[in-house]
Amino acid sequence: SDSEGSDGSDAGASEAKSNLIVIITPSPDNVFFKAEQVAADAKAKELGYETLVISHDDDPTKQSQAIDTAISRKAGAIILDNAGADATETAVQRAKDAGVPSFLIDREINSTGIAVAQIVSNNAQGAALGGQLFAEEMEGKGQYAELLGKETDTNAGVRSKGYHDVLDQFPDLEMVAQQTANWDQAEALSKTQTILQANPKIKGIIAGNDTMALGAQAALDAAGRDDVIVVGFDGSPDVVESIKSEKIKATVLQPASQIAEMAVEQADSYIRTGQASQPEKQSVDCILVNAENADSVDNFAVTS
Amino acid sequence: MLTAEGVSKNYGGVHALRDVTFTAHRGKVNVLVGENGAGKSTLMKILCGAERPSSGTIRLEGEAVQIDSPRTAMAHGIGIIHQELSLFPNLSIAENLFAGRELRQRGFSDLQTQRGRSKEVLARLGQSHLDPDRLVGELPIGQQQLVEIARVLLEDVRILIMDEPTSALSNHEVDILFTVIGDLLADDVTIIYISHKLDEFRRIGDHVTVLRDGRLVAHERMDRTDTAWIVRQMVGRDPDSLFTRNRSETGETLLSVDGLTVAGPTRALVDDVSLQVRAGEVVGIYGLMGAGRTELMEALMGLRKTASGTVAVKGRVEPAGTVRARLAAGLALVPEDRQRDGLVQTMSVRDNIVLSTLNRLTRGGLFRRGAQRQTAQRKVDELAIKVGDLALAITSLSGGNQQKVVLARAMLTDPVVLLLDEPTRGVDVGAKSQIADLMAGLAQAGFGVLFISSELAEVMAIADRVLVMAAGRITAEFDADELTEEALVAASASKPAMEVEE
Amino acid sequence: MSDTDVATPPATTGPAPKRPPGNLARAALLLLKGRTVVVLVILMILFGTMSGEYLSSSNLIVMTKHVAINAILAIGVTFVILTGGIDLSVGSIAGLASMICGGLLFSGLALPGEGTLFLSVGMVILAGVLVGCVVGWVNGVLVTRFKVAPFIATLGMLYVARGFAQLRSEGGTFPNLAGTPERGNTGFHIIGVDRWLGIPVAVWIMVLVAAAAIVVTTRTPFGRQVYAVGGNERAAELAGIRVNRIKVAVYAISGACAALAGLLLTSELGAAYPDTATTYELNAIAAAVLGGTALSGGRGTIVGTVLGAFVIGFLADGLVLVGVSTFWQSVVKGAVIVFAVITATAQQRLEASLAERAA
Amino acid sequence: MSDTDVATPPATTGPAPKRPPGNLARAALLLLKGRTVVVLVILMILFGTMSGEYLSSSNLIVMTKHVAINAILAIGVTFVILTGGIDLSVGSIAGLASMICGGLLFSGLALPGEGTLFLSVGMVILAGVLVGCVVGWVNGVLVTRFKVAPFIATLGMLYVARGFAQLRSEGGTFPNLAGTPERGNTGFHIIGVDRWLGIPVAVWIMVLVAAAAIVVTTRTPFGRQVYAVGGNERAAELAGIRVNRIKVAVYAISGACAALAGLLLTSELGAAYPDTATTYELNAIAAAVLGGTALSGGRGTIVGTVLGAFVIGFLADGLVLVGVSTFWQSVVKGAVIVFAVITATAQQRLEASLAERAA
Ligand SMILES: Nc1ncnc2c1ncn2[C@@H]1O[C@H](COP(=O)(O)OP(=O)(O)OP(=O)(O)O)[C@@H](O)[C@H]1O
Ligand SMILES: Nc1ncnc2c1ncn2[C@@H]1O[C@H](COP(=O)(O)OP(=O)(O)OP(=O)(O)O)[C@@H](O)[C@H]1O
Ligand SMILES: O[C@@H]1[C@H](O)[C@H](O)CO[C@H]1O
Ligand SMILES: [Mg+2]
Ligand SMILES: [Mg+2]
Repeated sequence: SDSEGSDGSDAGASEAKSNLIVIITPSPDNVFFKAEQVAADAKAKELGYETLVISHDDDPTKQSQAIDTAISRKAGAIILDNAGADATETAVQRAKDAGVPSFLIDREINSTGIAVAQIVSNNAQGAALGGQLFAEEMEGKGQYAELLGKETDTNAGVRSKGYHDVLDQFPDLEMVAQQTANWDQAEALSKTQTILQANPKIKGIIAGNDTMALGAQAALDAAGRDDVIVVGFDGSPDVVESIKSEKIKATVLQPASQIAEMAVEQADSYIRTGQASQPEKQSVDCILVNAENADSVDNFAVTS
Repeated sequence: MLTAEGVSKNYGGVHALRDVTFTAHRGKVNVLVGENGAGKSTLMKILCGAERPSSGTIRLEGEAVQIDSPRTAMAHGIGIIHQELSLFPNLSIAENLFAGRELRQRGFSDLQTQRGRSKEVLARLGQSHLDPDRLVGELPIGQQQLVEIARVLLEDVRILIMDEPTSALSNHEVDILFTVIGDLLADDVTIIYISHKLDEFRRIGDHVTVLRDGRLVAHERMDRTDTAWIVRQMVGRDPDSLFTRNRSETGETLLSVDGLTVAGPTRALVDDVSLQVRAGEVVGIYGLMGAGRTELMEALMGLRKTASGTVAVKGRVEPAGTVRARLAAGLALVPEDRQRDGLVQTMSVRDNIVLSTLNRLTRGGLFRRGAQRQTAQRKVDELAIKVGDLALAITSLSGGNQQKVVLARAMLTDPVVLLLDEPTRGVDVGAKSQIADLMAGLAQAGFGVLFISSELAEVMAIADRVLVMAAGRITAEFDADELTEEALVAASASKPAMEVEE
Repeated sequence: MSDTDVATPPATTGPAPKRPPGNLARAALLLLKGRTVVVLVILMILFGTMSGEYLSSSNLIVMTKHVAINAILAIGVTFVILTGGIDLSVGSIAGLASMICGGLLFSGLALPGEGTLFLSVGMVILAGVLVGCVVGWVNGVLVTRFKVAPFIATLGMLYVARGFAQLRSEGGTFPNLAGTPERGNTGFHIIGVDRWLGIPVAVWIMVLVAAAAIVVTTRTPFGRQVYAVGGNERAAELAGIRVNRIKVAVYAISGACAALAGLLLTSELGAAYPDTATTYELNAIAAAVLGGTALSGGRGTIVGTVLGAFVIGFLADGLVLVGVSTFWQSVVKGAVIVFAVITATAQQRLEASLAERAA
Repeated sequence: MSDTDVATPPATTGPAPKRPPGNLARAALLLLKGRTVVVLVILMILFGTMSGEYLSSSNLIVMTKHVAINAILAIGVTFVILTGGIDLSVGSIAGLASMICGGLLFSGLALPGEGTLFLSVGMVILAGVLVGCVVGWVNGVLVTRFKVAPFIATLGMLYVARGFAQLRSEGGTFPNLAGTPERGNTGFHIIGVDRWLGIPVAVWIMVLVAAAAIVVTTRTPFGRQVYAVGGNERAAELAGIRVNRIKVAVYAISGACAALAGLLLTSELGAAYPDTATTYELNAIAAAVLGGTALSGGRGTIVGTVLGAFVIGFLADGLVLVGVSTFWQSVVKGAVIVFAVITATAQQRLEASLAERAA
């Protein structure tokens, strides 16, 4: 990947040093991405860059056009939380060919050598934590349902696998429903409602991310079910609040802001040196958040 | 007493009214006559606030009033029965009668009372059998017209305008209407009555006013006039000087129709009609509105499904019965309502003229340069259509010239027989005689011409042969030399016609 | 469009073909008139047999709650369609109202100078509905005063309202609308979450709205004038009906209903996000059309619209419940819509031919 | 809807107010007629001064490429609108075509018995366009034969086509459409990614489609008949035009254009996903309307539509480029649409009053 890096560098160096960093993420209606935007934007400005923040709303076409814009603006680097692994590569490649290096955060793509860096949280490790705690809360038995994230997002698969690596070891834990809610709060709400209808005896719901966990919790509140265990993934402030008020049981905190900042720093050094300072694939471990440490969590970071 | 002073009205290029000063005498029946398109309805629309005049003022009992909407007109006690039915097909009779002035009870509609009052007023019109809850859309237009009449009877109007209120009524219903009018007069209501039926308005009229070509040409006490006088005023000059008669030799039979029948809502609209048109012949169809003449033409042209009967052009029966097939066979129709069926309002004069014959103007699938303009220009010159630029919007032409445009399109299809439905409706006198000349010219050129007219003077002057229709049937046939007004009127009002909508 | 519209009067489709008179035709007509009910019943039987849960009271309640949102939207839209218009902006209006109220509850109203003001939940809801009303009114003014085609006016508003919804929070979500006692703005969850007599409050609200709408459309002069305008605008003009006022009014009503629906969604979710109710306008129009409302105006009933909403909602939930791939949902929904309209046309033809025989 | 449509004949709006005759009015008229161009120019100057890159050839090329997709969709839709119809299904058709071709390239055609068949890219593209054509044809049949209102027919198709698009892959994405030499299906990227003479192939395709459409609408009988059907259907019938055929044809054309647009999108992304082009129908209709096409039919030009697409595209990209919150995009877009139509009405009035004075 080094050779790849230097390839990019030639292209990069051939341009006059650009002072612009373009930050492209999914819709900020998910605090997780809002946090990414804010952190990346602040860090870039702090390092003296001009920024352009665009959200692609998980639409690969919008993303592709946003990347075109970055190219037109001769951006020094793109910080990208992508709109789906498969439908992203061509666009990132196009940026690379135009001498604009991409730094992916949060969501991976399947091939290496196109982006300079792919910085994601350790979803497998995080999912193991979440699964473990869920199993304990369930006392190792009973019916549960799983809400899956966007199929196009590698994280969805990784987390589901991580959960099941743990949960499937408990013979008495029975998954009675598994549906995708596409990371979406409203969709999680209605999906959970129907799941509750089909499986009234359900004891727990494990969600691929926090917005879906919140949706599930809302459905439970509406149905007057305070006996159902909900576990999410992200460590978003809203869920942390919910944990404090003893609704959602736990979530797995991803250092969203930290990851975004790392990406910007690496982009900065790449712009200055034309060299990738780190290997392409990087992952940051996640932290379990539950009633114990909820108070020490602030904006996707544990301030212990 | 109601007066309109110096009222003018333009629609785009059309001068519907030119400086008309009209007076309606209080508590009397003021009859307004004039040929189709003379401007009668337009004047009435202005009096009832449906249209605003381009210029002129309206006075009630002497002082000027601003009538800018139907509401203000009603406020002044002016009510109108519109010529073209303005009802709500999706609402019940009762709701139609009270639309816009619903009866309320603590804010809610008082449907009960509405039904009751509806039954009363319907009974007054001899329609006690009608259920006020029936949808108006389901009624035959005869009864729809009665509903339209009932609407105004419910308001307490001081001035009542009736624009051809009897056009779809049977004679029996007409009698009932006249008794109602009698009652109204007793209550000192002023009535303005528009009709084409001489016998009818001579029966009840006190004063008669004649419009011609948008101008007021005469105003007289009815008893000081006679039919001849009225016709003269309407037509403006002696009919025969106005229209050139076709004198060409008649040749082979071009169109022969046999037992043509068109099914209809209430009865056959066209009932076992047979007729011939020979080359060089101008044949007129006379009848009252609702006789089924338009349906006949539409059936000939393939616009309506025929229940039975055959249509043969130049001796060859045309079985397909589609518009295209009939066009190909050599028929071409100039429709009665050019706005609705004739013109494409969004297109230029040129495009309207060549519309039926586009495929002839192409080479390799594309229009030949200038071909459309040349073709259109040729017809424009030929028919003396008054138009500055062929690219102008069709709507900018006057009624007569619009009519000629439709005629031009029809002629471009090289028809054998031309079908003209009310070709002179709503065009000014000058254009009328021109169109008459054209028809004669066409006959000389060996075409066959079949035309509809509601105007006695016109048919009598133009046609070599006149067929009279009533209630879908052909009730009489006259050659030009044996024609008399009386005979025509009699035939058009013959027994079947009274059964319309009964 | 009206040329091919379901409401095309039989007269213009040429004399209807003669059929053997009698009861068969009448039976068919009855079936056609009640088609929405028929379809609904069929659906319930179908899914009922496929899954035991489907007809359980608890599931019926949940499904009805889902229906409530779309039903309220559709009722509003029905008013507009009855006048011969269309309203594409209801989804966006719902979103805007959601964000306005979300903001009021979450971050309050920044007062010039001292601090922020927090309105009571009641006031907040009122504010939301009012906003919807105003936006609808603007639609109406564009249509009447500026003579913009309803499709365009409301298409433009679809974008504008959605844009403002996003701007309200720069795209973010108002996560927690619980409110606090000291702020005196708790209880927003009541309309979307709570129940009364075992029935969700949202459903009660739908019932109220529907009842009101039925009374207005059938028992008030205004309601009949709405039908009149849609049935024959020119005639309405001549009958002295204030056509423009009526039109403005129906768009305002539609906006208010949309806002209300948006608030129910928000309350249920416990959070306000800018994309609330995107593309719901299509569902609402679909419900109205399914219920027999003619896009050409003048024909349709509130009851029909509500039934239409039930068909769409019970269909979607049913497919999910019996585990049919959710993708079949859109296929089936689309097919049902078209089918419903085709049968509507069939009904019109049949009625015509019967009327003809009656005469 | 036409009652308040931009094409409302001035006659029904009462006598137009008298204006001082002459040049001023004429100048205004000229400005109004060219309003789309005017707006476009203003946009370019505005953004050009705000950002250096905006008018750089490279950016202009990129923006034009973005425009191409919507322009092709809009051209198809324009044909439909010219006949007085509407097509809400183009977005879904684009998605369906995208998935069909994606499937053909990625997993090929499963043959009964032996193995799977891989078509050449040319054939695949042809297949995709054909699919669009057929779906459009179905729309046309629903509208003509079954007398379903265009709005409803295509609304139904919007759901059905999208559903099938998702079913094709059970919601998944076809990740890699590069193809392989041994399968002989490489080169799909050409239409969406490659350039010719420095201009993206997609742009060339748009130019071709536009040119063809211009010739068809202005220089062929078919085109003229399309206008006639939209201008006055009854008159068209009487003039011997096969109205139903024309209608079916325009929906088929619209479908084909939609499919083509979908393929360009897919090729650009190098992947096919079922949500391709969701809600693009609105953008397409907006472009047509911006370009002066009247929803009531009979009025409009291809050139206008293309300009409309440019305005929408250059506006969106411009706002992003200068870093205006993307949320303003929808607000501005909506406002521009409505404004454009209002000016259109103004133009009509002005023309009318000039005509009257001329008479
Ligand atoms: N809305 C309109 N737009 C353009 N021209 C019109 C319009 N209404 C009427 N005209 C024209 O104005 C003239 C007078 O029409 P009007 O209806 O007043 O005649 P009329 O005397 O009532 O004829 P009829 O006896 O057939 O009812 C005609 O040339 C007609 O074509
Ligand atoms: N839409 C309709 N619904 C029901 N009956 C109709 C309708 N239109 C016409 N009719 C009836 O059909 C018959 C023929 O009508 P129409 O007015 O076309 O005859 P016409 O002789 O052409 O009249 P005109 O001379 O005014 O054109 C009349 O009995 C009329 O009442
Ligand atoms: O990791 C992110 C977050 O979990 C977000 O909530 C959804 O998208 C995932 O990719
Ligand atoms: Mg008249
Ligand atoms: Mg007639």
